[in-house]
Amino acid sequence: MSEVETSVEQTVQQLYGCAMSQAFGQDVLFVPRDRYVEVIKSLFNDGFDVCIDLTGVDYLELPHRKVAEGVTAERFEVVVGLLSMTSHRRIRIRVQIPEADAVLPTLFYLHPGTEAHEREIFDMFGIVFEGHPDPTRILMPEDWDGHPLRKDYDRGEIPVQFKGAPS
Amino acid sequence: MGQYLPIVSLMVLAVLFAGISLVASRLLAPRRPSSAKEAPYECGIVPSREQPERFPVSFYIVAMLFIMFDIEIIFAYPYAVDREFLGTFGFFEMAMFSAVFFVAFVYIVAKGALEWGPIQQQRVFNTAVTQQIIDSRIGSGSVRVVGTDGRPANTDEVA
Amino acid sequence: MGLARDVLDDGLGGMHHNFMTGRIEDLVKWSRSRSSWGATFGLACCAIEMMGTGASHYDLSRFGMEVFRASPRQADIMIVAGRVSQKMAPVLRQVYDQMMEPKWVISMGVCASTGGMFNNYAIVQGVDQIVPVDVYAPGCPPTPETLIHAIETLHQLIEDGEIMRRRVVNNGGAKVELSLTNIAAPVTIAIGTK
Amino acid sequence: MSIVDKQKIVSANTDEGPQELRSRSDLTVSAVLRDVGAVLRMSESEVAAMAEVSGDVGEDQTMIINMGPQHPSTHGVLRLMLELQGETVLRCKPIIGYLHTGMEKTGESLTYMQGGSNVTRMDYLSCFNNELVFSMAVEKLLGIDGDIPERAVWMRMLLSELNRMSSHLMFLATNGMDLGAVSMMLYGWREREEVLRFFQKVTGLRMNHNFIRPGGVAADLPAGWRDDILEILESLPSRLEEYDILMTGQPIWRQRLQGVGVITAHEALALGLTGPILRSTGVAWDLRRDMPYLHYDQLEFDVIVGSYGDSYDRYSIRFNEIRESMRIVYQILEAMPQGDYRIQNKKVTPPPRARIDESMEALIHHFKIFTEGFKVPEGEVYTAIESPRGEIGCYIVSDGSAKPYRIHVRAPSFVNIQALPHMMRGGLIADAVAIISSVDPVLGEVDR
Repeated sequence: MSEVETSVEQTVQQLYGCAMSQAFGQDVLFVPRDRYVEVIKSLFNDGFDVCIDLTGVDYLELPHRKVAEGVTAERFEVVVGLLSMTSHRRIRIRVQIPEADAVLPTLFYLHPGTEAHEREIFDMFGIVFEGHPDPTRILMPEDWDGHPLRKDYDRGEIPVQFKGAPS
Repeated sequence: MGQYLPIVSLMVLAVLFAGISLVASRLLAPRRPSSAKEAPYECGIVPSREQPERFPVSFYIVAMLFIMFDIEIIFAYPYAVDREFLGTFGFFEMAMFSAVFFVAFVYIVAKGALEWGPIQQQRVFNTAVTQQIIDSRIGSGSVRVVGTDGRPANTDEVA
Repeated sequence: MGLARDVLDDGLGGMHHNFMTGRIEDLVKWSRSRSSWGATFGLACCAIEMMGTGASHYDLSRFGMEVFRASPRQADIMIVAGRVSQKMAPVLRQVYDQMMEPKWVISMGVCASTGGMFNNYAIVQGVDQIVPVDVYAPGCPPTPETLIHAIETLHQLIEDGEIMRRRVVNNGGAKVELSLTNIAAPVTIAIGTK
Repeated sequence: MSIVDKQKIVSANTDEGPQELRSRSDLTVSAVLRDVGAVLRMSESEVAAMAEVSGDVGEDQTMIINMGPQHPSTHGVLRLMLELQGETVLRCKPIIGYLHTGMEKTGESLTYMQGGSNVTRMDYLSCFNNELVFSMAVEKLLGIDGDIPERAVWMRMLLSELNRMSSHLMFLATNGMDLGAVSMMLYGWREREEVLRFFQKVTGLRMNHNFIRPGGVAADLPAGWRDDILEILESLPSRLEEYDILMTGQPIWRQRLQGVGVITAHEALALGLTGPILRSTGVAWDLRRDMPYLHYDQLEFDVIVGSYGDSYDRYSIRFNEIRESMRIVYQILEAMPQGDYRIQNKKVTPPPRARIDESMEALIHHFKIFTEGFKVPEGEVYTAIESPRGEIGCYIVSDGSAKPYRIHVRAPSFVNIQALPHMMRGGLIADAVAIISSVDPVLGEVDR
């Protein structure tokens, strides 16, 4: 397999003062947590007015992953996918969230469509979105303890009866 | 005496049929009550809040209207059976009777008692904003608009 | 129908049990098996195949399952079609309790039968942890032929009365507390690792 | 002790507490407005107009009922809590999670080879599109998305277009049945069965095929596939005319759908809706044409667009998209090249069975690929394609091992369902049923 040069080159482009890199043809912006809503609002005025996707990633087992310079890699990461229909481009915002206080301001008042996504991230990762109108679980039963998609949450697999099954 | 036989047999049959169907289900069907079966069916959710006793008044109005017009039809049955015997006098009597009800019906429709429609007005969104959104996004390929046959044009009325 | 087969197999010789002297229980069993209505308990991909079985090509109404009744009061067979999640388990139990006797359960698809490929926190590993299951239909999703085969097996079991005999032995398959007066111990439901 | 209390003791608790719709008395006005589905990016006048519609109806006037998980017209296990005043729906809250299968957690413990079989069960009406978006994401990570053989690319387009047709036929069937035209269920399924039999002939399965895999397609097209497709394509137009008369021509059908569940372009973009719902408001956004993938830029087709944003538009859009897909399939039939159907890269594609007995190296590759799976370089990628319900996206983070570190699928139905409160506001319950069926959600991909 041809040695593919690393997908994320290290050219430190700047957009709104945040480090930007490329990933397979899409821009990836590393936004510090305190300028999160402000950068998304400025992107909104730039034409990225549709928030396509909002998801979370738990980097417990990958602390030394490839992250643009000047960004400290934390345990949680919220990934926001924005789409600009006028210029046919996508941009991805990655926000580092420390495990200690997993809190992030909500995007609901700018992109109302993210209400359900944020509830899902709270349900699956335990990241609290302050200002969210309805901060409850969405997928798991209400009295469920633990956040399933965290890496330290065991898969709840019932061992298969026959011997020698691949673990 | 013989002329009343059909009516009597009809009454007996009716009572018998009702009685048997009631008693039979009590005798033959397995009686296994359980609290789940007694509870109202809420699409699988255990009803946690008491169902409100009060129902909106519009249901009541429709019920009353139905009873009124239903009884009107019941009165028409005897006439329908004996119309030759009653002749023109019966016809005009019946016509008068129906006219009274028709006036009531017109009044009801005018008052809007049968207006059951949704509160949501005809939400035709303002085309200026939409057009601006659409124009800024027209891509290269061809676009085919469907679903407009036989429908009023999109008047410029705020949602 | 048992009777018809006797007559067909050995002609008049088999008339020891003809229509005149047939027991009413046979009649009841025959009518129950030939006109059992399914409860729409479509959950996931198996529900699409269940609808496919009910639609024009595979046509379940040939077997008396003319229509899928949505309300459990009018349904006889509950076909659990799809994966049962932890949040859905109490709902499944509630709908099963609200079904009228006699009722049967077909567990359609491997996800309903054993949790299938989703051996994780979210899926109940087998519907028989919640409701007593009579017939398991394998497959992911089972093709309409498999589902019809499962339904026919159940019809045969009903007609032979074998199910009813087994139910009488362990006092009613559903183990539902039977009288309204005494409150039985709540039905213990082993819902995975909650 | 009333029956309800007794009921609570005996069977397990299905009450979801704060996830449910709370009654009006313990809510602030803004919360009520949000529940009513007011999208805050609307203009002040619209919010004001909205306020008087929701108004403060006396508490005892309204009734909160459950259109619960087990309901004939909720297309699966969607639970809607509706606040009704008589027959009119004031507020609606979708409660989901009743089919949560933990697929994203399971995806993290399956290798890239097995990932397709997990993803294909998400949107079980368009299985090929799930597999396609997962395979394209993995190929981008591997860096081989440029050199997938031509035949595999064209086969992928063929199968995903046929899948779009079968999914829209399923929509016609359920939409008809929800609105009372029950015979439409039989007709819709009769056509869908033809397409499913073609899928069974190609992939061996009617659904959940796991046929489109990273690196190409699992097997070649069977002999005589061309006239199978031609047979389907010839029989379909006459039947679509039949359905046109049966449904579109009917005044009852029109009145049940026109002006019901209206959503404006502005609100659709605010909620992030995609697919037929967004196109029904007039915005011509179709990923196949605006951000083309595979060889869609070499094909010639129209993007179907509505103009009123109501259920009737969504119905006619999906109805005509079947015709567009047929047009596309005709073009694919002509342009289908010969050649191998899977990338000849040893590390990704297992060797053919015959070669295993001959060469030791093939045996090693076969063993490594099927037990441990092929390694994917570290990185993260997001790809998106146009599924029958909207934009389906796949976000994969890989840590260099053979299993994805994190896989997230952006499901169109998950977002489209959040628009239900907005469309149902002020309509009747019968309209609510029409609106759910016009959104055409698939709960497998909503709850993942």
